Amino acid sequence: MSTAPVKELDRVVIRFAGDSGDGMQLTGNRFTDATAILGNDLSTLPNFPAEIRAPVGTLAGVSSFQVHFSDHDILTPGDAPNVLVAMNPAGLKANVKELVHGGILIVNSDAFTQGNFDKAGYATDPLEDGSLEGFTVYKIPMSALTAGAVKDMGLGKKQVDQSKNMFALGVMTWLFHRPIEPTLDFISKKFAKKPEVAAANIAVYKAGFNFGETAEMFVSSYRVKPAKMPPGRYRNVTGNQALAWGLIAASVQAKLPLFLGSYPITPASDILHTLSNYKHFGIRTFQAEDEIAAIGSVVGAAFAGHIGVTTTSGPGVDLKAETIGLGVSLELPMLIVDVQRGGPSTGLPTKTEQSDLLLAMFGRHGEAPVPIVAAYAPAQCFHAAIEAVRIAIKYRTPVFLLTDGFLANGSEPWLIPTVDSLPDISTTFATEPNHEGEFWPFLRDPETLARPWAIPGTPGLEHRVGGLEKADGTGNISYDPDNHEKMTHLRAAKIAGIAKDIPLAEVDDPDGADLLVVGWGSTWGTIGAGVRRVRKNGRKVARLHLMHLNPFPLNVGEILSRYTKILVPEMNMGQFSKMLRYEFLVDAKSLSKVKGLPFLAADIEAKIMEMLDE
Amino acid sequence: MSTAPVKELDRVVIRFAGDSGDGMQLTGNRFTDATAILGNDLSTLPNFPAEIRAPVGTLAGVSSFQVHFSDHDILTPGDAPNVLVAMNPAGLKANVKELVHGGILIVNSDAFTQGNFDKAGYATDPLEDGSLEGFTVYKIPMSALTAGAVKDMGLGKKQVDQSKNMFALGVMTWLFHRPIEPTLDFISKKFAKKPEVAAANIAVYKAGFNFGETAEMFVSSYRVKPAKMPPGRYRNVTGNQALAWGLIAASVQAKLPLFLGSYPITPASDILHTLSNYKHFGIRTFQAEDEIAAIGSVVGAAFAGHIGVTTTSGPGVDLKAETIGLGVSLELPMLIVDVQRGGPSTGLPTKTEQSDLLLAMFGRHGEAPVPIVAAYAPAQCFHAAIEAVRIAIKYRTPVFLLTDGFLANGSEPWLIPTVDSLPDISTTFATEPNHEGEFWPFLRDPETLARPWAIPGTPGLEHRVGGLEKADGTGNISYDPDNHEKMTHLRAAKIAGIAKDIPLAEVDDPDGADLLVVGWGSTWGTIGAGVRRVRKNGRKVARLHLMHLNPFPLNVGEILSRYTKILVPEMNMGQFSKMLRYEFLVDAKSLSKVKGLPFLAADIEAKIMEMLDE
Amino acid sequence: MSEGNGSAVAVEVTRKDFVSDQEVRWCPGCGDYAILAAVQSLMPELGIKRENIVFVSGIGCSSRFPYYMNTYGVHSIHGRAPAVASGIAMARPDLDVWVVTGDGDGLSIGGNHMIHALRRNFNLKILLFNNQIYGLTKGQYSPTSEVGKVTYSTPLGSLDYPFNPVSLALGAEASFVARAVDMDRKYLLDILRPAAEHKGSAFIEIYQNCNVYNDGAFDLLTQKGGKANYQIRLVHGEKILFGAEKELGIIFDDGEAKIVNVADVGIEKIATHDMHREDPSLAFALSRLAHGPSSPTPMGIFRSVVRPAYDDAMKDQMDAALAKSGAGDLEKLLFGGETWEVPAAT
Amino acid sequence: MSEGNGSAVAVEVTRKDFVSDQEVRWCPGCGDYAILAAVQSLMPELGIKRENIVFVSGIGCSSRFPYYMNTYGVHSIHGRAPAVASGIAMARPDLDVWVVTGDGDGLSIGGNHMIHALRRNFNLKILLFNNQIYGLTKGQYSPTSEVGKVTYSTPLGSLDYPFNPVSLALGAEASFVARAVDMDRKYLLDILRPAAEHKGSAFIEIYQNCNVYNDGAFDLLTQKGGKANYQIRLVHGEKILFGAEKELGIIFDDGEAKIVNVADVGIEKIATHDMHREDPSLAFALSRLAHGPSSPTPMGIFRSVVRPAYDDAMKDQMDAALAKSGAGDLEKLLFGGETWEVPAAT
Ligand SMILES: Cc1ncc(C[n+]2csc(CCOP(=O)(O)OP(=O)(O)O)c2C)c(N)n1
Ligand SMILES: Cc1ncc(C[n+]2csc(CCOP(=O)(O)OP(=O)(O)O)c2C)c(N)n1
Ligand code: SF4
Ligand code: SF4
Ligand SMILES: [Mg+2]
Ligand SMILES: [Mg+2]
Repeated sequence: MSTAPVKELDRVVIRFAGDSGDGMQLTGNRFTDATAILGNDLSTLPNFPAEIRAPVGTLAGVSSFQVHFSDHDILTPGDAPNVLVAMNPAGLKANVKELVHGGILIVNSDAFTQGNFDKAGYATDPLEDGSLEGFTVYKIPMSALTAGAVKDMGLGKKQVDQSKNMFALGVMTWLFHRPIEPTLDFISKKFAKKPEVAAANIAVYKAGFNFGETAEMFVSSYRVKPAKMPPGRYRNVTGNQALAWGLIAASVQAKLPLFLGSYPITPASDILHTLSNYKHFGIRTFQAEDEIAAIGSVVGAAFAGHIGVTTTSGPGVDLKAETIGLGVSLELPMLIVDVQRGGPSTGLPTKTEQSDLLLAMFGRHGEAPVPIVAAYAPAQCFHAAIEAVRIAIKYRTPVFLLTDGFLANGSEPWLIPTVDSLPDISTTFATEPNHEGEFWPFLRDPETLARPWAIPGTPGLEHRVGGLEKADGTGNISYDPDNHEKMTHLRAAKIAGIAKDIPLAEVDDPDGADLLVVGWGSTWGTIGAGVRRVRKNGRKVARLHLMHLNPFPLNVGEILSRYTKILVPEMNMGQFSKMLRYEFLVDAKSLSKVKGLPFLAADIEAKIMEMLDE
Repeated sequence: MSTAPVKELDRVVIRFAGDSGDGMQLTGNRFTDATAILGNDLSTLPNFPAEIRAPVGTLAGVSSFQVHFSDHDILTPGDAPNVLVAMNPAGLKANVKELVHGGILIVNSDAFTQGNFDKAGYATDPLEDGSLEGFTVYKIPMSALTAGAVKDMGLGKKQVDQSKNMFALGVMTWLFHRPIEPTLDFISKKFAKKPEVAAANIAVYKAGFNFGETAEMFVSSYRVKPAKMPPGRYRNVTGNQALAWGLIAASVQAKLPLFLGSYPITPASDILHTLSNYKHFGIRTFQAEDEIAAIGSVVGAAFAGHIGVTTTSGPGVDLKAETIGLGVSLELPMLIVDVQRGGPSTGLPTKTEQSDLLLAMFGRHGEAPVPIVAAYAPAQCFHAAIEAVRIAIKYRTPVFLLTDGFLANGSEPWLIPTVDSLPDISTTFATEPNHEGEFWPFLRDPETLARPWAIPGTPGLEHRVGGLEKADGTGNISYDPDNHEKMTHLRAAKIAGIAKDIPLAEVDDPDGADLLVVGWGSTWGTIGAGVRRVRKNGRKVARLHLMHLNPFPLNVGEILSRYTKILVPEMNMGQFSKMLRYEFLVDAKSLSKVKGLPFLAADIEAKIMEMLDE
Repeated sequence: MSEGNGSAVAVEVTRKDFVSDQEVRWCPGCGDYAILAAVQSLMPELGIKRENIVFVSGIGCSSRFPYYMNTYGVHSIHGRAPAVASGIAMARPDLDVWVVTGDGDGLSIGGNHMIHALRRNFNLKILLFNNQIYGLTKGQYSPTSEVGKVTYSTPLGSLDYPFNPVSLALGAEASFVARAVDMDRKYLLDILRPAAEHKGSAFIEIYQNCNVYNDGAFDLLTQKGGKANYQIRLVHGEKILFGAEKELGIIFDDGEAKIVNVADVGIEKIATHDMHREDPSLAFALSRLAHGPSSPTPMGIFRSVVRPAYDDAMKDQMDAALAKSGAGDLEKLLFGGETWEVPAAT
Repeated sequence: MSEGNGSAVAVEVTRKDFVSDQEVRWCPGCGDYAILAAVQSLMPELGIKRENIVFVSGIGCSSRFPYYMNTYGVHSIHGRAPAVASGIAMARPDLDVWVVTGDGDGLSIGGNHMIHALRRNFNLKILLFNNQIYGLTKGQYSPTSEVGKVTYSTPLGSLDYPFNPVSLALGAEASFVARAVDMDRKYLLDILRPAAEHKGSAFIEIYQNCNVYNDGAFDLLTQKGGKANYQIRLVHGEKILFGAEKELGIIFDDGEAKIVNVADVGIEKIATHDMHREDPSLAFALSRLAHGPSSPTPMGIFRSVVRPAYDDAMKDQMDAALAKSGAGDLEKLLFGGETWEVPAAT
């Protein structure tokens, strides 16, 4: 049994790094799930190349997974890792520059061969050349130990090699006192049909764990106490999963079937994958031939009375533009989910960015306004999805729901809401003529300006809708100039009017600051962490984070007017700041980061301090 | 011979109105061409339904053509007609409300039948019920007179009916002292292969002319002297024609072949049609299967060393979004011409609007900036096209050229430029390695930031380009975070830097006004006319009209800062005013018109006066 | 209860019930009128309630069709009708969904949705109005125009080799493929009727005269004597014969179909049409007898086979999932799997 | 003049000259490697200068191909490779243009550009890497996946009836249509060589193993004995036979192709392959012998006929216009037609 002492830590950032074939995402996810169950607060950041399996051993092929966990509430996946697990030289080289000074480095020493040095571009062996001084380095011959653990189990060389990540996971499980059961369960389930593979993986995992306990290599092991979190039942979720479940919940709460028409694209595909499993919730998923067909089918489903949803990323949004415009013209409820990634063009498909905001606002010909809802944390994608569907249904309009690669793949513990606590977002279909014995499909509700939703199968309400301009009321084709202007204003007023139906914005300003940081989307956690640090420095700063980006809550202008300095951090070139500027004529300064990676809390802190000192 | 006295007028607005099958567009165009040759200044406004031949006799089927001509320079097709030619009751009903008080009304009395009253929704015969008091009404049985003119020429009833517009044209030719030769020539050429049809049309045309001269019906005829215009050779052109010719000129001046990949769409198709006739200029025109293929072929042609151009309208721009983003990423020269029409969706396809500006700015995922050039008058489309191609070639970038339905179909006299006066916009292809014996496709010109254009066929410069992020310099695929940020900034800086390479904006402010009217695109003429009127009222107003919308000329901010009031008239809901607001933080007020029709000078005048009096 | 509400009178449904109140806005003489009349007259025969019928179209002259049908309808955007219609079909298997499209709408910009709809075999009746021209945009050539066509966009003649829509549909695995012509209402109805009853996608190419931009394109088939001499009418189970005296016929020879004089080969050699043939090769070979209506052209139903419709299969899959897992329970979903409890602080 | 510049040495071009300096980033074991090697080894044979060759692709694992060829290349966007390539072909008839695409890229999102490119018959060599899966997006089913395929997006099995890419290409009027498999380099080259020489569009479906997401999809054909027993290799002018002892063969019977025991019908009844047949019916019938590689599958060149290529016809039309009207004169254009002079004020 290990004699290593146990140290208590309040938070740790661990990064797993290796080849894209090394299973780093799976390792990270397993570690995270065990951590979640232990009751730590946590936040994760996966990072992987666009190729399925980029060349083995090269920098281009490095895949990593960072998890930040703590005994208190945290907001980000952490700026810099305290612990780096490097499965090969490339994984080391690509990540070691971010490891904190004095941090722990665990390497698979078997992978530190001349061939791998060459591939990674190391002139000398980093384990020997002194370049890693300043870190606590643990060299573990994981490949050999893995092979030893499954020696008699009849696995092929490739299979053995592919399970060495389980060894690393075992070591880390021991080192950080994580429970082993969840991982054992997971392996058994995953390989239920291949018991020999399950057995081998379990053997390797346990070998890793036992290695930690028995090898007397580690000077201490570490414990991070559960975080004091609001009471209730929790689970760990990624943004994509929360979003998919939010859509299911929206369908239940609207009492309407959900139709998903989608075309696979990174990083949105998982929403399609997840929803495909819930047919018993009455959810139809359709993988179309392209993005245009996907949203075309959504228009049809919406006309037919379903909640039509399409999920995609930037390139797909481009393609859907014309059909979204049709949706605006037909005034049918539907949802466009854009999981943003690095652009322009194919760009950085597996990396995160917030650069589709103005596309969502303006990316259709003609005057075609649509509401925009932006999720701001992985678990919060659940509620954002329900809210977006609520608006779509109530106002009979396409709605954009923006998330991004960081939210989509990142995870955090989620206090599961009870179904009772979810809003009723149901609606009524038209069943009767609404105008002197006739049915007028464009006779609006005077309050919401929404038009009636009369679905096929309803006798007496047969009607035709189309993309040509329609006469106010009857909906018949109309080329009348005044009518066109009227309809254009009505469509705009309907969307603008949603402002009355969303909560006022709440500014976080305990100290009466002069500087306001305004954000949207996934920067929520990092801005929060940055603001905390500034306040810890004893300086005043206020923050505002918006979920409704079109229309804005009614009080945003008033809030902005209270501050002399406004800072808008965004993972783009300043798109949201443009919106604040044209809407409120305030001198919103943009803090831009376009690296395919989230901000660090330090980035935000530094910029705030700079502006405070100006 | 007519004894009617001749009156001199300084300007006249005539509107021809009838069924879409009545040939009103042709009649208007013929009258216009004869007017142009006479040396009047002029401006035209065609207006027709989206259906090919909307139902005969109904309001929906009315097609009209307005021409404004004068002995001085004019800027607009005229707010209200002085003369209305109505070929049927529907044509009368749809247009008479705009005829000036005391105006002349010429009707085909044969069409004023009970059946046609019913179709047009007239309860009583408007020619008899006194509702036309206040106008000078001429009732001419045109159908009968037409039939008489061709009695022995063996035409079918339908053919006879279809030539009655020639009778109206003949009458108007006489009434306004237009030359008859151009129309005789035109008819002979048009029906060269059907001499009997030509003869009949000529007979009818002459019959109309002679009717005017001999019928002693008209109290006077009218003459409008030639306008005092700058000396030189003129021709009458529509915006689409001028644009097509501008592209030909750009090809000649760039010494590069032009490749047009397009898909038909109203109101852009005529550019494709026109260019299809100039194969001997080395111009390739390709009607693709859709807009995406059209611009796809343009990317290919640009890669291969041609000037790639695609022409479309709003719905087509939507579809091209993703490929424009590819063009931004590949940094290849290409031109996207958007002839804007009424939106959203199919909207009002034959009407005008300026509602694609923010689409051009932001309608692509990721940070994908492109320059925008906006033409402002029909003939000026020629120069706008050359300028847009110049920027595309010099900066290796997709460029948007915005026009609209009003510019596209409207016409005006054009002082033809000599070829010598056109700019040299040629470029050089890369022919040699540019970096230590290698060819780096993304090694930029330090001044323009443009990358080298190395076309296939050049030995030694073989290279691959793609939509994934590229390493600065080499252009190899790169997922490096810092490189992505650098490239994003470089792409933005390249476009922003064009500002140094375009003329400073010139403000028209003779009197030192407080109010500045800022416009773009086809509102140029009307804003000019409105401003003139205000100044005639003795009030001060300044104006600025921009052709370069991204980037802006360097001095725009400075100009705006000089005025306390800024008015931005646009045929949309305030898109350009948003751009001025976010860019310069000025309180630009929007004057919006979204009726599918151009502003009237009176609209502009009224709003300026209102703001001046505020 | 007031009088007159009590007794349910069986009202006979007629063509008029399917005529909407919208003014028809095609050019006088356009072939679209005849097709509209035929479809309106077919509707009462089908015994499907008006409210359960949806017509979906794209953009083009032909695509104005839904406005004139007193049913539910969507006039969508250019080329996307099959996609929109597929969404309706999947969402609502209880509805009867028709697609009306043109040669430009359905084969040019919309070609991809068309071929995918056909392979998936959605329950859609697809009427492709082929006038071999772009009508609405005023006369450019289309993917079915003959090579060398002079139009506004091709003043020196088009260069494109056209699609044969029937061959394309067969290559795309269509389960029902037919061809008709606007002018012959009776024959059109003979084809529309089985199409309406077909489970899955029914693709019907309808030759339609655009008298403004491509007048007379189908004269060879519709002129006097054209029906007998230039329409090779396919009748299931019957010998494929045509000509005034049925003196011409079709044989299959070495992998292709050929026109022969019956007298030369003998009637027994003449092929018998088999529209239910699983293998589409026979239908495909027949489709190659003419490439455009410029020679004797096969008409009628080339193929009609049974294959599961996508939307039906989707419904079955959903029903099976429901049967297996029971109706979804949101509470169970959210609280199932790996969760943990954070106790209230004490 | 310095030494060494004077003498032109005839350098032998080899496969290596076509290998770019970019690291190949496919998964180890991916079938794409074999195809890349084959194409690189074909290039020197063609005698076309490297700088006159362009490879164009869309998005997908397969679409990374151009990066690895030391020629000109464009890695475009998903589905649009044929469109981009067509622009290059039209602009520059002097170039040799290749398209590399996948079953998702070329048949799902890019299906329309594909069928239009084929009917227009651009001078393009189109290599469709069919692995019956979406590789790059990590394993969703594709339009060529078999019905019932369990993937991430179809956990209960896919419902789509797949395309037969060869049938689709034939239905779209393709002038050259072939099928090969990644593993057999020699046979692949036997097909690529005539494809490279074909005037117009050459469509080659290449079965490609994705060992990560769809491993073994083509095992039936590539396993031991598979070549003989499950590949029906089409050879122009030869009887269509297969099986270890060539004991099986193909006959045409009543409009379709059938597999028979040669012994049962006699060798003289066995069909002779004719890839140059004008009528595509024969090729189509052969394509129907298998629907996916789950039974004996015809391989080789189904069709190779001569039809004018669009880009060649475009060039002819331009040359003719030039010959007729002379080189365009801008001054004449601008000042021609109806113009008038405004004299300088005196
Ligand atoms: C995205 C888009 N591109 C182009 C158009 C213009 N457009 C409208 S209809 C049409 C073609 C019509 O041809 P077809 O489908 O054959 O119908 P027809 O008018 O002949 O019945 C085109 C190109 C459009 N409305 N939308
Ligand atoms: C517009 C757009 N939609 C979706 C994607 C995502 N995507 C990339 S490749 C691909 C499919 C790849 O399948 P296939 O063409 O068969 O190529 P493979 O990877 O199997 O070689 C998809 C859906 C994209 N890049 N762009
Ligand atoms: S243009 Fe042709 S297709 Fe269109 S309505 Fe007129 S006749 Fe019919
Ligand atoms: S995912 Fe499949 S197709 Fe893609 S590189 Fe890997 S093995 Fe090849
Ligand atoms: Mg048509
Ligand atoms: Mg694939």
